[in-house]
Amino acid sequence: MPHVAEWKKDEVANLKDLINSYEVVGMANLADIPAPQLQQMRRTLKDSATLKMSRKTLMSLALNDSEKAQIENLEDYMEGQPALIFTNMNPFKLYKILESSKTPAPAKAGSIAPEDIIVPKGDTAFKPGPVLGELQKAGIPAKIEKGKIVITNDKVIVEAGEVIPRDVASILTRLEIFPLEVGIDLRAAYEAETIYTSDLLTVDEEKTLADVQKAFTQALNLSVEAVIFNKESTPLIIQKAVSQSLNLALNAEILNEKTRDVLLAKAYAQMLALASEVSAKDENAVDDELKE
Amino acid sequence: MEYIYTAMLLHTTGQEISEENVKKVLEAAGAEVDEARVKALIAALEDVDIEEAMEKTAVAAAAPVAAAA
Amino acid sequence: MEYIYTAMLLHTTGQEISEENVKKVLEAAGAEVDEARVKALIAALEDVDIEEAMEKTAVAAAAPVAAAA
Amino acid sequence: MEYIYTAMLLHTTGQEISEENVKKVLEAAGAEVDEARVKALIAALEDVDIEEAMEKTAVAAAAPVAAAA
Amino acid sequence: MEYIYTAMLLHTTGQEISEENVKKVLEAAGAEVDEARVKALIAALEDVDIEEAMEKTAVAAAAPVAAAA
Amino acid sequence: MEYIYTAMLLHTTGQEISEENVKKVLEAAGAEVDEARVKALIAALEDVDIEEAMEKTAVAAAAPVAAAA
Amino acid sequence: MEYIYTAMLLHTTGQEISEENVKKVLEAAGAEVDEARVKALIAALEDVDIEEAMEKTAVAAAAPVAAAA
Repeated sequence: MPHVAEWKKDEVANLKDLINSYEVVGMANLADIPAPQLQQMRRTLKDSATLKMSRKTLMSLALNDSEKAQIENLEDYMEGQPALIFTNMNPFKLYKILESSKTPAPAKAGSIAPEDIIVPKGDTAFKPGPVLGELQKAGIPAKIEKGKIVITNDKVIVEAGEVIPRDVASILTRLEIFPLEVGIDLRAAYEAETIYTSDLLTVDEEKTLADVQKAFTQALNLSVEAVIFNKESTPLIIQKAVSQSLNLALNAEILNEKTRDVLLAKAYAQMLALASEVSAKDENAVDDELKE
Repeated sequence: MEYIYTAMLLHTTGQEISEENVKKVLEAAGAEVDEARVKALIAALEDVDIEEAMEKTAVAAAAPVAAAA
Repeated sequence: MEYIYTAMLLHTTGQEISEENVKKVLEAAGAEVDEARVKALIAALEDVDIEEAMEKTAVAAAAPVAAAA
Repeated sequence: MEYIYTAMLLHTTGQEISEENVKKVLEAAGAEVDEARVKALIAALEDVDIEEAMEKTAVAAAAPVAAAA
Repeated sequence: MEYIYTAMLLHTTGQEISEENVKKVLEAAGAEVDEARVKALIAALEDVDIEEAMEKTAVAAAAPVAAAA
Repeated sequence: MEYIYTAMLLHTTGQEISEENVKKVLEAAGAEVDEARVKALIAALEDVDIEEAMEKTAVAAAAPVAAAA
Repeated sequence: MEYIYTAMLLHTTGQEISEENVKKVLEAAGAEVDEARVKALIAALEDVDIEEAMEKTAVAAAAPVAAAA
């Protein structure tokens, strides 16, 4: 490649080195990240991953030139302002870290709403003025109430996947609604001949937590039901035994130290209940003690 | 309360809650029998479903339990 | 519950909950008397303060009554 | 409760809840056996569907008490 | 559940829940004894406070009574 | 609970809950294997519909009594 | 659920829930191992406090009991 500048060759060699020395290579999109935030994220990642921005052509060259099988397919995920991330972390963990470091950002005219953008009902900080007209023009139901502009209903102003119009973007920012997220957007990650796309990398922690609880419950259920004794199940099995035994004793009216109070109380309660019905018919049918 | 217990006792043993039976039980229990009250009790019980009335305790009682949960 | 009702009845009339008294009442109420259950009843109630056991339920009992009123 | 546990045990192993069996189990468990309580247990369980009684919430029985909560 | 009833029985009579005792009771109750389950029972009970586990149930039944006081 | 998780795991992967398999999994999980407990586990699960037992709320069993709280 | 059961098993035996251990257990249980799911499991569990989740379950389990009254 005689016509290729020396620095470009160095850069490709450097990228290739990185590709070869890390297990996981991610393709990210850094578009729309303000410089200070990007710096902050680099610092966050410092110990666990290396972020490398470069020209698309150079990254393609490095990927295609690597001996790692299938890695060249990462090319397909170059978007916006692409960058490579190198790490030995589990790619799911990498994705999780990057996602959690994203921060809310103001709406930008022309960007796509990641989810429904809702303007919530309630007071605004605006005094009556021309802003009311702007709100209404943007389709937000607003009126003046007690010297303030108030939004009367929740309003989905941009649906998920739709483009945010210029006037709406400016209104959202003035309302301090920040519907976008900025951060390192990991589009795909390569590890051991496999490419994990971002949809695969999404880890549902809530579901995992629910599954853990479900597994524990199932284990408890099974061990109690099959009467398998262990630390967790044995107290429950004991309670089941005691409960069944008490049920039997109470239902069969067998008096013992555990049942007698309950049975006496039951008789007394029944008597009072019956007495109240009787006295409702005729006060004189019950003695004075019961007439209260 | 002895009148009510007597009625419950007779109800449980399946005996008729008659003047005679009530008196017999009360006397066996060493109670002084008030004829007027016996009559009033029997009259009052005529319209009462004893089983149901006793059960009501359980139900009424069960509610607060649940509430207390 | 006839054994329990009998005990409560005797307690209310201030009689001793003895084998003899329990049997007398049960018989007056037309119940078939099972000696063993009578003995078990008496044994079980020996150390029990019936008044206290009843008192303990006073609230419970009062509620349904009030509700039924 | 040892008498009840004995009954539950015999019921679970499919043995008859007879005087002899109850005594045998209680003795094996090192309990002092009270003949009257054995007889009372058997008498009380005679007409009871144990399976059902075990599973039937003693709510009716326990509830009035519980109601006090 | 025969293993647990046996444990409860021994606990109630104040006997040690040992392999030997558990087997003796189970046999008296006419159960086929599975050594492994006996061992598992005893091992599991080592970490369990039986009294506490029982109390949780028993108290549940009894506590409301006290609550009314 | 390691024995239970092992049983559930084998059940889910469609493997037989045999002594050999249980041991293999437990060892892979770094557990010390207690032969008696393995045997007890298998004996206990023999007549159990695991699928059903896993979903059947165990605690409901304790409910009646606890319910009185 | 085999991945979760494996994690719970390792948690119970006190082993690290690492890629290597998870695979070892799954293979011992005769499961086909999906690398991506192993990785996803580990990433997901990093922020889940299993011990706490179990405790919460125990409490949650107790609640319906009371509610069942």
